[in-house]
Amino acid sequence: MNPPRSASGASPPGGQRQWPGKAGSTAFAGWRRILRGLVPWGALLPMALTVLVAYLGATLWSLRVSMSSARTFPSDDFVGLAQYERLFDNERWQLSLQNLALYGVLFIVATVVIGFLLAVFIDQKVKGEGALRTVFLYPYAMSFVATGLVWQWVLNPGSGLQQAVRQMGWPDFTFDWIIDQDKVIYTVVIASVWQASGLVMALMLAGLRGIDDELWKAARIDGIPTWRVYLSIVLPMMGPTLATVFVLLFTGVVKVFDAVVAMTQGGPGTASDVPAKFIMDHLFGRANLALASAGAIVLLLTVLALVAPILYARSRGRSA
Amino acid sequence: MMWARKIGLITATLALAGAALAQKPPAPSGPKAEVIHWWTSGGESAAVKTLSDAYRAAGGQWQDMAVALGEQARSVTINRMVGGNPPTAAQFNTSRQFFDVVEQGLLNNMDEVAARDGWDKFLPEAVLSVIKVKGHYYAAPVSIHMPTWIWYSKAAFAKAGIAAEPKSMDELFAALDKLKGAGLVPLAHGGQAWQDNIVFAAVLANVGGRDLYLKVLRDRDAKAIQGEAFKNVLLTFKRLQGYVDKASPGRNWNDATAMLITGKAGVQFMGDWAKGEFTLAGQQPGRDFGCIAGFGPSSLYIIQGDVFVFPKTSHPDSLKAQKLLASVITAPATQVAFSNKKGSIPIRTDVDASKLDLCAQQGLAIMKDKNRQIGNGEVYMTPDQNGALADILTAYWNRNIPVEKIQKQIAEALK
Amino acid sequence: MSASNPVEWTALAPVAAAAGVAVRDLAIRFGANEVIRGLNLDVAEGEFLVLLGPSGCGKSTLLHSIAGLIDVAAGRIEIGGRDMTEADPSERGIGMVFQNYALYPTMTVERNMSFGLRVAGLPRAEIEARVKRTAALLQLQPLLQRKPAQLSGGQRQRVAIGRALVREAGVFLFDEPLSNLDAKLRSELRRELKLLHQRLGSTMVYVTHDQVEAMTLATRIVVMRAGLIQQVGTPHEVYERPCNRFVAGFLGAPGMNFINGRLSMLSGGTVFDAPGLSVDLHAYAFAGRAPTDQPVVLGIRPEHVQIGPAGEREATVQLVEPMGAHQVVWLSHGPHTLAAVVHDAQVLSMGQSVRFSIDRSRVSLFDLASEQRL
Amino acid sequence: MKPRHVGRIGVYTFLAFAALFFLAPLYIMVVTSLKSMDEIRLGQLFALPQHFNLDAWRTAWSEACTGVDCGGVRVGFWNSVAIVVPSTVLPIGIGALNGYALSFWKPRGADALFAVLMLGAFIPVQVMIYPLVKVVAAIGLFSSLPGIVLVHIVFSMPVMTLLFRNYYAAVPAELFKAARIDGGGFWRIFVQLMLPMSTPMLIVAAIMQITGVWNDYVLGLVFAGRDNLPMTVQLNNVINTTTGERLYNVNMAATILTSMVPLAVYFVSGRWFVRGIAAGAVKG
Repeated sequence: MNPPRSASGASPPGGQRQWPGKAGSTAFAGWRRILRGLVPWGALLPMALTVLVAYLGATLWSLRVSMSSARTFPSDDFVGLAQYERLFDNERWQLSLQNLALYGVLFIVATVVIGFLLAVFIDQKVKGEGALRTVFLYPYAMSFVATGLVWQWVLNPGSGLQQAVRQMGWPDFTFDWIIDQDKVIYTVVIASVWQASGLVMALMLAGLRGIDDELWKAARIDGIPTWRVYLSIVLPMMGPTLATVFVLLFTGVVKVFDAVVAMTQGGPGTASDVPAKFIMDHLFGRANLALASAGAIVLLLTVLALVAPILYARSRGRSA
Repeated sequence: MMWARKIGLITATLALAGAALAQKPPAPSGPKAEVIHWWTSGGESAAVKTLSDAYRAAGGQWQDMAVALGEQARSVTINRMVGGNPPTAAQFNTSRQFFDVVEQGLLNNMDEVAARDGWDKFLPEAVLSVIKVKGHYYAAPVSIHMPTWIWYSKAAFAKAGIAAEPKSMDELFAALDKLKGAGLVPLAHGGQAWQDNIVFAAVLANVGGRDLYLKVLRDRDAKAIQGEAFKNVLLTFKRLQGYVDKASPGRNWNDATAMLITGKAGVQFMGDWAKGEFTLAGQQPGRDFGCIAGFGPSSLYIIQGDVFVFPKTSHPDSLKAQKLLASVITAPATQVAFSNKKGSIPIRTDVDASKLDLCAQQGLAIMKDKNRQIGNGEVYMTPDQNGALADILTAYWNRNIPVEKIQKQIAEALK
Repeated sequence: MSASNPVEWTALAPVAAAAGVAVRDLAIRFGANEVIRGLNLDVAEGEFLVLLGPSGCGKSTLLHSIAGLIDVAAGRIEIGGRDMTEADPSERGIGMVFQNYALYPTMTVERNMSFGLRVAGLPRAEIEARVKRTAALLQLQPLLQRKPAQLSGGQRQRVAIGRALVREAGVFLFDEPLSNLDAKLRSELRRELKLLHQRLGSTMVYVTHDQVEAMTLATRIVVMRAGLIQQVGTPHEVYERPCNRFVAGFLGAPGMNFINGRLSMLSGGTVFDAPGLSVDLHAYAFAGRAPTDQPVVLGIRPEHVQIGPAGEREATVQLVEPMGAHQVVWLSHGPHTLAAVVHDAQVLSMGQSVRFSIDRSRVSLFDLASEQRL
Repeated sequence: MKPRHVGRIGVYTFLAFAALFFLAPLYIMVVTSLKSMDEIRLGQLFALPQHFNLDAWRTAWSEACTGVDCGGVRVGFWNSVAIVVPSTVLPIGIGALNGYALSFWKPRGADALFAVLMLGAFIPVQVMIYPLVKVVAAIGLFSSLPGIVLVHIVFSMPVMTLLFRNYYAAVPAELFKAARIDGGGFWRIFVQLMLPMSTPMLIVAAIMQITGVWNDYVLGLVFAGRDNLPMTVQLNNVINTTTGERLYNVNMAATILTSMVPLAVYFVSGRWFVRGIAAGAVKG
């Protein structure tokens, strides 16, 4: 009695599942099977259309524009990689890429850790779970334009936390990252973590609640402390949820814009500038469509360089 | 025969305009105008209402499309044009922002209205240089703001023992030192790129003078930029940074003005729109706060204003609407009403200044002298160059970089 | 997987000493309703006690409370002589196997078995020895590096058993471990469990609703219903002398025949009378005095109804259910329908009239109202 | 103290501090919205308002002037609802369909298509606006409700497809094989078997999509056209101004009012988190 194929059953390669031993199929049945084979493709038509026209189309168009000298409107002259050269000796662009890397790592790690902790603690059958969930999720509902402004006030040494704590009796308490060239990006991380960890908590909680209760009982009998169960047993099982969360957060990181504009306008100076803001400034404010498109293409290529190996490993992993 | 027809035409239009103004506004069946603009806050809304009332009085229908923030509004206008559904009129700054749009031939010109209303006679040269492209008038000016007023809180000056209003840069620095001595914040400043640039423009105008201003911004002459005079301007600019409080980075300009209103700070470099915050707080020029346009008899009046452009459209009556709108907003009565609410000064000097506030009257007086009028950076530079300069200046303001390096960077950016 | 070879087992060293379990007037409440009240039970060392009953009778709840997974409202639980009522599951010296195996999906079989020990901080050598020994015991060596997802149902269950065994606990608890397996695999694992019990000699408490498992595995069976113990006894006692009608009906397939009737005194002996059927019960061992006035129920197991020419009574065959090794024959005798089990190869067909007799020495008698055995 | 109780206290303290961190900005927003501008200028952020007034809320809802019209944020409310409903139902439907087709049927080349789609999620939205305006104008939907709904479908497709693809990947293949053996066709299995089973993910997707579309500003501004402008356009007009003066109390009130709908959705969907999510399909 050999073990049946694993639950996730990688299907035979090449799409359609052939059911073995189908008795002599007539021409009609053959034709019907071809038709049924096309149905999945028909269902994916909207997706194919979106990908080809919207995403692929826009990317190619941006690539073409980034090799022209377009200002407000696209122009069809050709300047080769001039825009890219200008991009890479633009100090503000290099700083924005560094900011993005630093912001991305800190933001994703902090949000996943806090989101997971919140989900775990809420999963301890606490009273008032409904209220707590809404408390952690409400920031995601509000537009960052106003909440960003509030965070700017809170973190501003003049009017915010620092002044309040000083008045409460710690005269030399300083918390002025937002006005410090090197530390301002951390303030953007704090506000973004405040906004996004509620969503991560929701997704993680969904994952936790899907775990079979008997697993918990078995672990208790094995004498494994609760925190260790979460760390060594539950967390590894959350693979798919973690993957989804990572992709969601990563797209958020690459496109971060509202948080920076609402809180620091990219300041002090251009210390907290991010690629999306650089692109937006040049796209609209400075009517430089070509440079903005070049920025977008470079941003996309950096993402491709980061994501491609992961996607390749995962797809190879699944078919092994 | 030719003459007869021409005279007939002119009298007919005059009659129409006169009739429109004199009589009770006809039923709003007149030309519909959809206008995109970014005057969205309380005070600004009151100002744009004067325009819409005037246009309705002239028989037109005003459809309002307000979009916050200049960059956003301009992008909506351009996208609407590309999408084939352009507005009747759209706001731009008195700058080169819409030159590309003109190049693409997407704008109707207002030569007829300009000729009839005699725009050349009353418009400042700086404004004309922007709205006239290859001889055609492509924009109707709406307002003239001066971005580099120097505001000061009388209460703070009294507390710091400053008797008279500073008359020169050195007197200003002396006042700032006294303010610092009195424990007040000498210079209230919002640490955002565009506000840093306002301080620079004020220093360039008051310390550099007209010739250097034009050489650097208009001619973008590398020798002048690398020269001693410009180095001194940059050093004075950087010296001002010493008088700013630590919590300045990221602060909005209204919060900086609030420091003046509450007497916590002495001086602020800001445009004449700051009057809106003062009036909102119930303060009056001359009594609670003072306004200085510039130091010295030949101080410059930097012009940064707003215009309306008129996209080409296929709708028949929209050209009529655009012409009516262009003439209505440049009419003296509308200009005075608008300036009063907006805090700017009228685009024409031949207006009755009595109804304007103290500071506006001071501005209008300066504007009467043609060679004290000068455009701001956007008038002489493309948006891209203007932005690049802004990046360098805000970096210099926030970080200590040797001034020679800054001069080289500016020369490089503006070549 | 070929049947295991019994000889190889004896070579392995014995496991930790078995421990007894004592439950003293236990009460368990879920919110408002009381699932178990005033329950007393003793499990001797090395015994294989089966908790048997329909679903919802509280057998799983009792097992989980012994394991410490459910809080006890009142009463005491002792394991190996020590009071464990409030103790944590891991401190009770127990191992447990669950219905859905509850294996850690992301860990290999070897890690599944050793994880608990590693957390408890046992020395590495000791852990490896235990795992090797238990893997040998359950033929798991070839599977040690596989993940649960790559195992069959039977293999997963054996890993679950292995994970319990490595703890070398005094008491092993089983919560319907075989119910997810197919019939053939179930009988195979049942036999392995029995051999395991004889081999290890540890105390086992086994919950099931399947009476075949109960009869084959148990040293003693506890039949439960609605939170109350109906009867405790060896499989033979519970099968042969059910203490009430519920127990009688629950055990045995096909179920016991029940006939309502009354008792009467006839020539010095008691006789059971029902319309068209009377049975002489003078040899029946009455618990107390033989009641003669209230209505009673006579219980006859189908295998005690012998069909054959020498039968005392007449009946016609209603239905025949061939079961391979035996046949179940449904007879109608007057108003009554009786099931009979026929082992020899008699060929019977519908409607055929036959003669049958009842083995009077193995019948049971219950009071109709109280359903208690008389 | 029994160790379990210590654990409980630890849990509650952590949650209390977390709640404090999360609620602080909301506290400031509410307090600011109840203060008069003079009080706000003093900069006492955390101080409670001396005299409590609700004018800011009334102004924000129905009187704040944005340009010539003075209708507050109320003007865009029904427009936003009209945009959100189709822009939630359609993307989720298509996302589920894509996820289902990708997870179970795996037509040749579909995975490559999905990879490009996922890369699309990383392109900053603003860059894609110009070409999309051209395309949407070409099919005549520019400045219209269907236009903005189509744009939302395009921009939400990567995430929606990802959510459902990962969800269906966790569904045991036996379930799908059984349905195929019973002769279920592509659509029948999708509608009768898979959709009813996806309630938990439908909830999560609905929460994310409603929030995303309700808070969108740039797309609504460019594609919806003058008479379908979403509520966020009025909100931005109230809050943002370059040279106008800012009424912070009105800004805060307007923001809270605009986020009422997503907040209501969270509250309602909360209870699904307890029951819905745990309902796995085939066990073991």
